[in-house]
Amino acid sequence: MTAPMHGPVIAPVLELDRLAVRAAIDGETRTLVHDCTIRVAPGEAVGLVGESGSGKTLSARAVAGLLPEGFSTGGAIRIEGEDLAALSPSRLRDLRARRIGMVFQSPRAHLNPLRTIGDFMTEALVSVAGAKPDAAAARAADLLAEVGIPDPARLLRQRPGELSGGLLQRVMIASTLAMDPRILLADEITTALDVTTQEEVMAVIADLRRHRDLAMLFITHDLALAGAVCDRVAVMQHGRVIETLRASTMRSDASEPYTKRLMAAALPEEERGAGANATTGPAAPVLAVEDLRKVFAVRSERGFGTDRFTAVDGVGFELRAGSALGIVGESGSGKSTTARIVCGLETADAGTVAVMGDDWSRPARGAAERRRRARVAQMVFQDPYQSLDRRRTVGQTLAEAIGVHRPGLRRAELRDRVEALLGAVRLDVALAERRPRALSGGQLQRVAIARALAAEPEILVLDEAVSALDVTTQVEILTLLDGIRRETGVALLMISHDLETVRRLCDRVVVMRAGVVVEQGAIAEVLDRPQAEYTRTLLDSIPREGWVPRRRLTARTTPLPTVATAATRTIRQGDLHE
Amino acid sequence: MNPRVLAQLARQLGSLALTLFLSSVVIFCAVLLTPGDPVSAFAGGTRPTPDMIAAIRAEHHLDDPVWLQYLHWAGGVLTGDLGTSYVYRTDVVDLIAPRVGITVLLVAYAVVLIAVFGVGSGIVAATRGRIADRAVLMATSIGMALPTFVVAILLIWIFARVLGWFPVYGAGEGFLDQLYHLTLPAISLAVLYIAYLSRITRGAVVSQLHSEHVETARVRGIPRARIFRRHVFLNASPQILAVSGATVAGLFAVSAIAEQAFGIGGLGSLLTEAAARKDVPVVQVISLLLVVVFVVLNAIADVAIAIIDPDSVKPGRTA
Amino acid sequence: MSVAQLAGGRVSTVLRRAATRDPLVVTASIVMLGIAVMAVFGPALAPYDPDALYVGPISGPPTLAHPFGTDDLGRDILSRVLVGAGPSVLGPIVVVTISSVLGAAIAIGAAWFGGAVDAVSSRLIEVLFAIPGLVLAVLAVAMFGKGLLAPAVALSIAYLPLVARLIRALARQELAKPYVAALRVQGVGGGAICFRHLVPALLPALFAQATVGFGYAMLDLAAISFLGLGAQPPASDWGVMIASGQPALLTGAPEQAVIPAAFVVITVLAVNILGARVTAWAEGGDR
Amino acid sequence: EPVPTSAAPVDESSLVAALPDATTEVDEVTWGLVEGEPRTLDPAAEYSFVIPNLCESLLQLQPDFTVEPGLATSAEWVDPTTFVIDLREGVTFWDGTPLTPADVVFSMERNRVESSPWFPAFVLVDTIEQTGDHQVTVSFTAPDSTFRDALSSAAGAVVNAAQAQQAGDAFGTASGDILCTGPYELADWTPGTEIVTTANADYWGGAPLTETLRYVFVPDGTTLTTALLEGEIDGAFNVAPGSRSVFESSDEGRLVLGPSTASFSFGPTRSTGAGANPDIRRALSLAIDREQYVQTVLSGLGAPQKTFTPPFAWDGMEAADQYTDAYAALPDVEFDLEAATALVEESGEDLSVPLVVAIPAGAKELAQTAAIIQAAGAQLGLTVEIDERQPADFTEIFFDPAARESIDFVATAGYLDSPGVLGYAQQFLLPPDLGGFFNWSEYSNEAVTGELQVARTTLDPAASADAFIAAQEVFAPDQLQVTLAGAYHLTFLNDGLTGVTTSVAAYSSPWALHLGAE
Ligand SMILES: Nc1ncnc2c1ncn2[C@@H]1O[C@H](COP(=O)(O)OP(=O)(O)OP(=O)(O)O)[C@@H](O)[C@H]1O
Ligand SMILES: Nc1ncnc2c1ncn2[C@@H]1O[C@H](COP(=O)(O)OP(=O)(O)OP(=O)(O)O)[C@@H](O)[C@H]1O
Ligand SMILES: [Mg+2]
Ligand SMILES: [Mg+2]
Repeated sequence: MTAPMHGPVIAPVLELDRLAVRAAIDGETRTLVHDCTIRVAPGEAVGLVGESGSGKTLSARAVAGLLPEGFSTGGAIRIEGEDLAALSPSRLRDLRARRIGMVFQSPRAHLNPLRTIGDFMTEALVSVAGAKPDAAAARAADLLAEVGIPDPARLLRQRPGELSGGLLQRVMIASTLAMDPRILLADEITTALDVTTQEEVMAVIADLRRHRDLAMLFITHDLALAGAVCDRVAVMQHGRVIETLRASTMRSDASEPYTKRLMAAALPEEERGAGANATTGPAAPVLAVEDLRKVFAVRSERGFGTDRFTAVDGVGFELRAGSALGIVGESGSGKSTTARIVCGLETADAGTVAVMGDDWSRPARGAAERRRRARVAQMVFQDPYQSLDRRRTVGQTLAEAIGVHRPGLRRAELRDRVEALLGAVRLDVALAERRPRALSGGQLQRVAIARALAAEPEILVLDEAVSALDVTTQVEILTLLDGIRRETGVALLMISHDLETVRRLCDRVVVMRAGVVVEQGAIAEVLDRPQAEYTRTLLDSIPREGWVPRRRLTARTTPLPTVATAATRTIRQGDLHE
Repeated sequence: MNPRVLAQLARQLGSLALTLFLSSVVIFCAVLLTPGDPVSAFAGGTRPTPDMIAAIRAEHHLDDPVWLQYLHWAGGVLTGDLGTSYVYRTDVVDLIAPRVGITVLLVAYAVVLIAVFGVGSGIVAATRGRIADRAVLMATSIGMALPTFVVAILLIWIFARVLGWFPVYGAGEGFLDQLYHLTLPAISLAVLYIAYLSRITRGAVVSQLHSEHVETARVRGIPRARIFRRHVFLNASPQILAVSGATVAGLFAVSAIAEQAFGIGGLGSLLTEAAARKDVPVVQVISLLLVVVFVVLNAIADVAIAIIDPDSVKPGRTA
Repeated sequence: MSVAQLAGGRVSTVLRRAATRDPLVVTASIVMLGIAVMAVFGPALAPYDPDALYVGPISGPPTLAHPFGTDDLGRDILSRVLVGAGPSVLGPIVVVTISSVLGAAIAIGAAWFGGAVDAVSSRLIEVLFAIPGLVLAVLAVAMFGKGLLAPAVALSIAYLPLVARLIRALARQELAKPYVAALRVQGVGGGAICFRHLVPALLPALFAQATVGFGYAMLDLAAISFLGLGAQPPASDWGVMIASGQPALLTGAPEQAVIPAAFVVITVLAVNILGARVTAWAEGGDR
Repeated sequence: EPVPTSAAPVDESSLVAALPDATTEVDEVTWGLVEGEPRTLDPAAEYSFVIPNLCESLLQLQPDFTVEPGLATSAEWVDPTTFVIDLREGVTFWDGTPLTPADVVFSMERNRVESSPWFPAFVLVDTIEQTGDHQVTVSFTAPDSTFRDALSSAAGAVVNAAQAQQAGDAFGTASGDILCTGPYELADWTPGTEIVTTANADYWGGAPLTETLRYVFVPDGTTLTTALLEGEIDGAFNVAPGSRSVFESSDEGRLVLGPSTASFSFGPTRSTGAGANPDIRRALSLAIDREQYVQTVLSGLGAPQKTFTPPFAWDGMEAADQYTDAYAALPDVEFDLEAATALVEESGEDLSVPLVVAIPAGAKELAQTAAIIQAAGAQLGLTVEIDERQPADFTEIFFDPAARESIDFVATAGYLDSPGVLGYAQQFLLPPDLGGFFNWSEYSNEAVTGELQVARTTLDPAASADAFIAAQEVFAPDQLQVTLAGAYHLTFLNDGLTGVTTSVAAYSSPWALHLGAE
């Protein structure tokens, strides 16, 4: 962003000086954040990235005063030069209320579901700033308009439950603006949104920063996103900020090995689909889906009776032996439903599913038939922890999966087979004794894959199998899957909302939206020369170097109101004193 | 009103009617299954002659097929004819009507106590720090182990033998005197439920206190009291309401014990007495009445929840 | 702490640690153990024949020979309390067992089959839920006469919906988890999923509910005995003892009612404390 | 092993049959009914303490169990089978309509059906007719020595014929009404709550001093005790003897001990099983220490009784001395475990079959009685089980043979509501067709049957007494009821009040006629 506006010697809006966060848990004190030093100048955006559990959230929460009971801090937190530790509680609350705005990952959880948006927007204005309710309502409508919400008056009367995640996130942002904060603390505010919505929200934030001279501490997993929207990026590992880089040049400046590894995983160098070479030679389709349709009965919006909701509508594609097919599309587009029908977890209302010549349109009847199909198609789910029975050890889980198909196996043979499977997903044999709770996300997902491989299937369906994992782990798993595909010749049906993931692994891709296939074809065709408008939007929304988020859906028609920012007001007050 | 709330109301009414119908069948059949001849119950205390037996059987449709007997009975109940007591030989309405008031007053009194002390102590436990929490936890643990009749006899013992501040017998006359008389019975009725509701309230309030939307309010500097009122308690109230329907209905049933112990002529004491005397029609009607109370109170609670939180009846996946 | 540690001869250390960490739960466990011993060995421990009259004075106060005093027929209250532990604990156990087994079976069936089975059983449960337990018990007594059995069976039925509602909800939650879908996709049979995965997942919650139910059943059965509809004299059931000791409260011999009442209260208290712990553990295990 | 006795002994001569008449008016008296709410006030259907104040009998039973004129100025035998009743003139019902012989005929006819509890008094009646403006004549198939005294009980109660016919089935219930001539009139009956009666200003014997007499129902003895001690209730009969000590130390009111015909006993319920064996009954009788029983169950407020016919039943009768002498001649009840054990051995009964004693639920004294029988049985090697039955089921025992099949004994507390010695004897000893309604063990002894028939049909008191005494000598050892103790009539009354009948006569006479302030 631009250089600070008010002279060269200006205190940072936010300064974390060797911040430490300690927790007293079960009588022992553990230090969770050791040394977090970050400086955010007025109007500057600083990205905070790092592996999961490195202490990003705790650091931000320490600033906002939201640490859980029993937590204490060391080092110093300064807001506009004032050390928080030195302030009285009421002054502290006031300072936080007026200087900091915080936006969270899940806006739905952070808004009171029982109160209207209007209530939420005006509450701080009325109870903290002492505004009159009418004035507060008018200002709330203004703020909503500022974040690009088309009909603010109507929205003010609605409750959070009636709004989409993207809208809610904008409401959250608008509400923080009510008190004219100097800095926005944003903790993974777009992680739960799909790419197009993410772009929307980031565009709103970019606008605000431009108009309000708003500083920002932006916590994210997405290095590309951080690079695209921030001025500087701080990298955290094990509770320490290990280095801070200029966003524009971070790829070249990175010196820490961890940072480099992170960059390599998250920012692929124009690397083409790994499966691209598999397109050679048309093999026979193991799976052919045609005209698939699934209608759900949902309770109607009016409250009476049920409505019919078509989740999958006329979907058709083919998966060839040994190849990898990706299905992409925004949330709710019917990807999972399609996969579940293929695996017999859901019954199609119309259309056919043919697997190696057999008709699989209806779920298997009887145990024998189910076992037979299980040997052909297996599935890996998004949440690795939830997809394992938490009461059983890894060994037991795998043994059970093996036992289904080979009932007569002796114990020693069974153990050998379990070890072989663990080896196939490159897990230590010792892990067989552990229960899911004692494993990391990546390890769990490997176990889930090993379990799927137990049946030696022809088809492996992966429903967002890597979305919940952090970037480095994602890459490991994807590499593993690609290796397995090459070794065993299993065909992959890969479901994802992340185009990058699909590009890495698949040779063909199906793009879905609202239950309909909008486009399909070879990876290179679709991703590089998209035909459908929707595919193009999807591709444009992906953060990358030099990316500028743009508003697509609700472009503002009226000019932004001139807002009095905290900065300008300070100056005016200064003028008066002079 | 919000259409979802209206829809909830309509659904409630439908399910209410169905539950009532089914439970009336259950209650009717239960009493039919009673071994022994209702005739002898009706003629209890005298030696019925064959003529009398025939007359009684005819009068009470005892020779009709079961479903017809049910229809007679249910039809009667719907039209306000609740049947005739075997024992008192008067209309069941006349037996029940004068007793309803005192039981309702007793239960209402207990409900006030429960609301004030149960919800109050739950809030204190959730918000006033560890010591208060421990103390309330301790008190409610004991409260949850104190059956109504034990509280009743302890209160009678203390107040009859030692203190004498409150009467331990009868219902009194006139509103204030009745309240005075019902104080101890209401306490004995309320103790267990105070503890129970205190637990529920504490749980609900604590979960709201730790909820993310309350964090948001805190970052925004909203005053504590306001956060508590508008974000914590309001959001906790559906959980409290959800158990209150069953709680109040339960009070009506348990009032039998308090009424018996304190010599109050209410519905509950009539029920026990009627059961002991095998007064089938009375037992049927009171049981049904209690079911109606339960179902209606639950429906009211559900609708209240729907008004506070229309999203609780969110459209979405069925089944 | 693990069993191995316990077996490793460090029982006392482990116990001391537990006692300092959670003294309430340890106390409650000791109380429950005591009650269990009373329930099983009560008749052997009783210093007197509980039904023998005039072993002491009529309504005598506590003395060395009769630590809890004697009742209105000169029977030893200590012996009666000891012998009464069995029936007093048996009733709730019957209630909890029947309601848990039936309730869980219905709930699992409903969650597993869904559709019409679910609709019908849910409605049935709704209806049973609407009839208060005490009323159902009174109805049962009116039907089948007094004694412990009728009210116990009635309470089992009355508590069944509580169990069934909880377990049905949990079973549905569990069945909706991806691991169940994963098992299906693996070709694991329905029976195996149900008994090897679903039931073990529900057991902690079922057990937690059972401890809660035990306390309530104890109170309700005692109340029914108090109303004169439950266990009958001369059974030295605690509820009966409280009821028949009540008149002596007025004549200055409160121990006749207060002592058995204290046993009921202490037992329920201990069970509730343990129940709360079990519940916390069951819920914690979900995460 | 000596048992310390907690209760002080009572001197029989200090029993009070009635408190001095009241002299001052009171507005309202609240009376507790431990028997619970009456099902009906119809005197022909049930007895309760409410009825005698409302519906008078032809003859008036006095507190000392003598019989005086009531609605009838005279009621005498004119020949061995003709009984003439002359009605008091100027008596009106509460609504002002005069009492007529037709009402008397109607009321007496109501008792001549088998379902009436007073049917036994009328078994020998042939016709009942109006024989004058104020006269009714009853003719008999045989002379009946018990009839006159029976008319002092509710068997002789008179109701208004027209009103009773008009009310039909609802007569006497809370929804129907009742119309009688007694000193109090029914004002209001709120089922479950109270029955309110008010003084009958036109009562022929003078209006009572109590303006409103309100009855409340307190079936639980302990609750009644607290209510009395708190002064919430002014008085009650049959208060719990177990609460004697608190009653005696109360500063709210006083416990009055009156003579009574009430007794506690148990008897066989069927002709088979050990219960029907007189040896077993005798053995159980020998194994129960009566002094201890009186102390335990009655807190000393009673006395051992030698046979089922209680002495007070004949206290006011002409042949009282004869009966008293015969009673004195009966052997004292003994406590002899050895003899009892020997009897059990001799009886030849299968001791492994448990004996079942039925008692009504909620009756503390009977629950204790059953426990005592059980303990006695245990000492003899007999297993005794207790079958506590809810009131409805317990009542069934008396009318339904099926209800008796599973039990061997029924323990009861009974009383005689009017003078006469034959009541129990006839019911327990005669064949059913001669009035032995409770002769469930099928006791049959020609001599006893003969003498009892003579006693009933002999109008000469002395001759009748001779016959009864002859029978008693035979049947007493068979213990058809094992009589455990006679109990005094217990009344607790608020200190300011007086004028209440405090003997067992309260069941039959307008006991509140003289009720009022001291
Ligand atoms: N309430 C808590 N109690 C105990 N430990 C906690 C708590 N909150 C966080 N931690 C621990 O503190 C460390 C840092 O957590 P934090 O949430 O700040 O990580 P993060 O960098 O935000 O990770 P993510 O990217 O997964 O959000 C983690 O090891 C976490 O387990
Ligand atoms: N059992 C069901 N009942 C009703 N609606 C359902 C059901 N399952 C799925 N849906 C709806 O069908 C639509 C498609 O769901 P699906 O899970 O296939 O989407 P998706 O593309 O996998 O989305 P995501 O990326 O969020 O996983 C969604 O709107 C969802 O709410
Ligand atoms: Mg985080
Ligand atoms: Mg999905």
